[in-house]
Amino acid sequence: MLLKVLNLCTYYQTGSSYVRAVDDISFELAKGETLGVVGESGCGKTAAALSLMRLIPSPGRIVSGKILFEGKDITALSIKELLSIRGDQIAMIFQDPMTALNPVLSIGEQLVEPFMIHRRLSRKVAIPLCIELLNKVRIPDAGSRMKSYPHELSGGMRQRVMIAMALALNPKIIIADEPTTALDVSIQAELLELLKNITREQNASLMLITHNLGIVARYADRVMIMYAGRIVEKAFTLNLYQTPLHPYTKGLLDSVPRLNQNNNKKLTPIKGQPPDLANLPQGCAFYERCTLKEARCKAKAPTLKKFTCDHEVACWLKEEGK
Amino acid sequence: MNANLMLKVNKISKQFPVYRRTVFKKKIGALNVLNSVSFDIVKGETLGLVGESGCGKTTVCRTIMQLEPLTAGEIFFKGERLSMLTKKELRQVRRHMQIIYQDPFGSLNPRMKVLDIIGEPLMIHKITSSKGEYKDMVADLMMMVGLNPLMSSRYPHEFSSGQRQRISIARAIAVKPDFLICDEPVSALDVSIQAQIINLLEEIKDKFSLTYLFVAHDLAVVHHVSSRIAVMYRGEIVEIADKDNLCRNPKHPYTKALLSAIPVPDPKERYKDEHALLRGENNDLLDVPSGCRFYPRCPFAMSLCYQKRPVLNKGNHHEHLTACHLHQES
Amino acid sequence: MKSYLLKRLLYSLLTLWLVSLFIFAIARILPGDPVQGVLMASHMGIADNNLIEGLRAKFGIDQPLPIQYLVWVKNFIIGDFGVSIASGEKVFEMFMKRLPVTLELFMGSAIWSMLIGFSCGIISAVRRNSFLDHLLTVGAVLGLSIPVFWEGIVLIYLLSVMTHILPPSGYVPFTESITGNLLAMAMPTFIMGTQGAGLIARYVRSSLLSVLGQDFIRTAYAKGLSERQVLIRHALKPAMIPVTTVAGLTFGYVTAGSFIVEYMFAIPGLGRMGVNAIFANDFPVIQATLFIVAINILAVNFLVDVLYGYLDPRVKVRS
Amino acid sequence: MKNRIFIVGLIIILGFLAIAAIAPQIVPCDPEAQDLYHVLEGPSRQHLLGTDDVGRDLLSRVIMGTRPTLFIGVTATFLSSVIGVLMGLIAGYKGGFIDMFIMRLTDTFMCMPVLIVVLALVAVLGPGIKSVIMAITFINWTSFARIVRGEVLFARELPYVEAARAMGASGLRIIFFHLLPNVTAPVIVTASIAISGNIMLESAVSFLGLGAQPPTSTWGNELRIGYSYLEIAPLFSLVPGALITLSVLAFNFIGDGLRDTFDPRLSNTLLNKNVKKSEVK
Repeated sequence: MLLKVLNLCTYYQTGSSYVRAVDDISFELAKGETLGVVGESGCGKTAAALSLMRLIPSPGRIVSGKILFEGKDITALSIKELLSIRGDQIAMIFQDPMTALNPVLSIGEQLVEPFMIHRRLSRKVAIPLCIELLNKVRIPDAGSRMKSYPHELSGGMRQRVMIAMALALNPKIIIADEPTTALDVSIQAELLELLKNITREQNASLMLITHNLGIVARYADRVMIMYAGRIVEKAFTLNLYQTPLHPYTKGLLDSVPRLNQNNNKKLTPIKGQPPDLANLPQGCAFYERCTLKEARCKAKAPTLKKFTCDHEVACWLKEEGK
Repeated sequence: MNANLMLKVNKISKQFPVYRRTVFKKKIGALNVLNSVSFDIVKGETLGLVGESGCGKTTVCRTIMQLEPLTAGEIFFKGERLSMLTKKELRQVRRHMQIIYQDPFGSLNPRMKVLDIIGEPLMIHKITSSKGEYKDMVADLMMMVGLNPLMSSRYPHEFSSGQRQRISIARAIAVKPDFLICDEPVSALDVSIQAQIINLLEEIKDKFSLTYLFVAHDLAVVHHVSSRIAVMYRGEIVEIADKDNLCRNPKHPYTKALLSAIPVPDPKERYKDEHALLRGENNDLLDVPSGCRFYPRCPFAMSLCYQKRPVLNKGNHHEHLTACHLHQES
Repeated sequence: MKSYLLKRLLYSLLTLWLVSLFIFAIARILPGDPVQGVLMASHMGIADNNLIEGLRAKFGIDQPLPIQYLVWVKNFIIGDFGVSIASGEKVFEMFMKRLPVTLELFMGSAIWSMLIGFSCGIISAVRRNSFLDHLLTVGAVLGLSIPVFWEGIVLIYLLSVMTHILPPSGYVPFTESITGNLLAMAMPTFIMGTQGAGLIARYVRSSLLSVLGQDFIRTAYAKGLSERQVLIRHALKPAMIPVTTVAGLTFGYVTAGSFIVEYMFAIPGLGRMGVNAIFANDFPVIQATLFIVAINILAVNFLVDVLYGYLDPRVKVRS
Repeated sequence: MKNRIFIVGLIIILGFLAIAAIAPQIVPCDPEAQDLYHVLEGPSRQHLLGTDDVGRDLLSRVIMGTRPTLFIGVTATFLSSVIGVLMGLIAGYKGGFIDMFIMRLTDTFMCMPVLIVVLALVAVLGPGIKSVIMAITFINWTSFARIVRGEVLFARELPYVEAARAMGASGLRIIFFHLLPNVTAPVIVTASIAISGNIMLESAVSFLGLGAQPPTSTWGNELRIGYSYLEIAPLFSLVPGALITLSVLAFNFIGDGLRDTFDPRLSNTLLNKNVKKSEVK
């Protein structure tokens, strides 16, 4: 297993209270697979991704748990070892290409950095490699684009640059945090296709974080659904969409309007609001919004358990064998 | 004029002049944000307007609301020509025409209580003068949109984004309008909340027999709420049709591309369609090619498309119209 | 970019014109007849009408006001700043004599301001919320709040009266003795630089902090850069760009400080000349001082604009 | 941290205000009583801070000096804020030629050496508290005008202001309900910082001998006289100077604290030229 996350907890401390952004999650990522992470805003999916590279901004902190990357625990690495993994072994693509690139450095200056830092190449040697990268992500006229500044490129182009930067050193894991949310649909499709093809080519693993159930359905091999800092369901993509087990997953799938849907059929939204992470109620975090809730759900929070051999769910109503 | 007609938008254009300033302003070009856009909305229907960022859909809303002057064209609301109205008449018209904005954070004054936000249109249009009645009316409105009236003394920042959008809706329906413009009302919301708001909008539409102009970039959402859909690309309507016609039988290559680009939340659909992916990007509006605006990205482009700009062919209200040379009857 | 600068230049010229009108007006309404002043000084107050008329003509104050204004502007442009009423010296020559002294003061205080300001600001931002940061932040506000004259008194008391490390006042020309000059200038330049240092420090801190909180810094960390590399390669440049705008403000503080500092330390510079001119109702000198300062502040602001456009690639598109 | 600073500043200012309010009641000696047999004395039981050059009790002088110093600082700031807010509102809301005119006027004032202009104006008007207040107001209103204009320009484009327009709200309603509340916070912050600047300015004018005239005691006056006797009676100048610094510092603390609580965005508008940058486009 390339990456194994065990009982990871990341909390933000505000005054005396904790915001449990990531609360006891465990998952694995195999070589070459694409794992989709789905959840609504504030469910902890970004915090989980940042934790993997120990990029959690203060006052956030990894409180407990292990992140085993090729057997090494990332949470226990020295700064020096950590730096040698970031950007080289594990790379990240961020949501908003408008702000994720340094506005006062040219594209070229930002692209050569991975080569200079991790491979100790000179700028001269690195530049042709960068142009090659830009060609790979289909940026026209790559040579002259190296001298451009981010604001001179469109949103889609900037995200291509981000992708090129992340792929520069053939990382083993690419974490893409809502890579296309800020972009138009027609550009989104092309970029995701590109990302998928290149990761496949490099045999890299992709962790695709998104709120869009459609994107995951199209690109992910496995999916995990997050709610209020926890994983509520984890399965192969096909299984998850065919037989969603957790009421939240079902609710999400019913909330999405579909083109091929029967006309005039009303959407069935999940009622209520997501809970406040700073003071989560006891028991299941989804309790208030759940249509199937029972007394035991309020008493104790369910943990993620196997339902079938590769379908896990955290719900009292879906204990194995039932 | 058809008495059933709520809104008639007739060939509206909007240009933003582009200046080069050295010492004096010198006009060097114009940004064609809208180019001869026409559509009708009849009473009781919902017209969906889809397009990507920068296609001009928000400008359409703003010009209808008279928040921005037009460069050319006319807008008729219930047969009245909006540009001819006096200030006083315009205020009367605004009672019947309201708008809901995309941004649930920016569109509510952070220093006003919910009571006063929802009640502001009541004050402006002097619907009631008694304090008690005013409070009752606001409480009714809050109930109608699914908010607890006890929360009326709170400030917007104490609400989640979904609840804020409910406040916006309550404010919009406070003066019992006939026509509601929804400018990306659910784009900033999470999926589960989005569905709540869509349902709420449909409920109040039935309750008040409203007419909607529903603007969004998400074709699936628009398809769900609308009866007819207009697709915009770079300031022009490229296709307009009944919603099922448009989605099952799209004619314009851009509509086709848009449809196939939408990721369907069903893994079985994954390999079904060869995605007709678009190349290139929505470039600067300034350098409009002389022919069809979609020409640079179109997979079916012909030499005619480069030379001549296609126009939306004429037809009556329910016809499937498109602005593409492939479908033009000569 | 070019058109933007041209526009700013035009605005500056317009402002300069308004400034000239204003200065002209101020000097004209100053109380006391300057001619009487001269007579008191040179003729013991005894004079006949001819002499008075002659003096009035000499200073050009027998003409109607608009003509006086035009003549004044014309003379100013050709470098004729008039004649000092108090001393009879040519104002232009008085200026040239005192300019090097004031320039040295300004440069010295700019060095102090930047040295202290930048280092404190950067340390504060990097070690934010540490004890050192709190200390430096309070120190910066103190630097901004401490009046020049009181700082002067305290330092003179500590360094000259009590310990005799530095001379309490006086000026030694650079050509006479280098060490003497540096010793004499150390205290005045430091005092003049204090407010600027406080201003720069807090500005650098807040600017750097806001840059460090931005997404592209996270991107840089994700690429595997160390904290030091992120600071140097990614954070400093975008943080320093807005700091250039403070230069104008700092210049204003330094100028204000120079009037008092030169007066306190008996340094024969432009500031002392200006203050003395006010006491003596010496309006040609007051006018010239005000005007020169205004031109300088405008020039500094204009240079800041140029620098800003040069440093920030985003400005080029905006124009 | 900022909160603590704010509270420290507030306590100091409240202390000064209290002292100013009851100054005549708490002075240990008559601040005007001269005693030529005991001049420039060091601290003693009778005169806790010693005596000045004509034998007056320094502590009493300094306590009485609280009044004019604070009065000038606060009054000048209040007057300039009223003028500035009005000008800024007009400039921001009306735009066009009026805006252009007011803005160029503020530009003009901003490139003048404040101290010299104030000195010159005081010389014109004749030394005294009233002239100092008028002179400071004359040069100080522009910073308020600039900030208010910037805020109005910013607020005018806010979605909720547009929403109010779409509802059919009148211009006056928009100004009073939607624009003005946006302006108050920055004006309060600017004012507290301006008070500190004005106290400093007043002291400088007094230090140069053009401020309030004797026998009125202001800290700047004490400082001026004391400066000549620095070697013999250091407290004579050090104490009033320390008080000036303390009050300036306290108002700056308050301003900083307010700025942080009201609006983090302000920390930019105040110092840099946010307004100007938006004009670049």
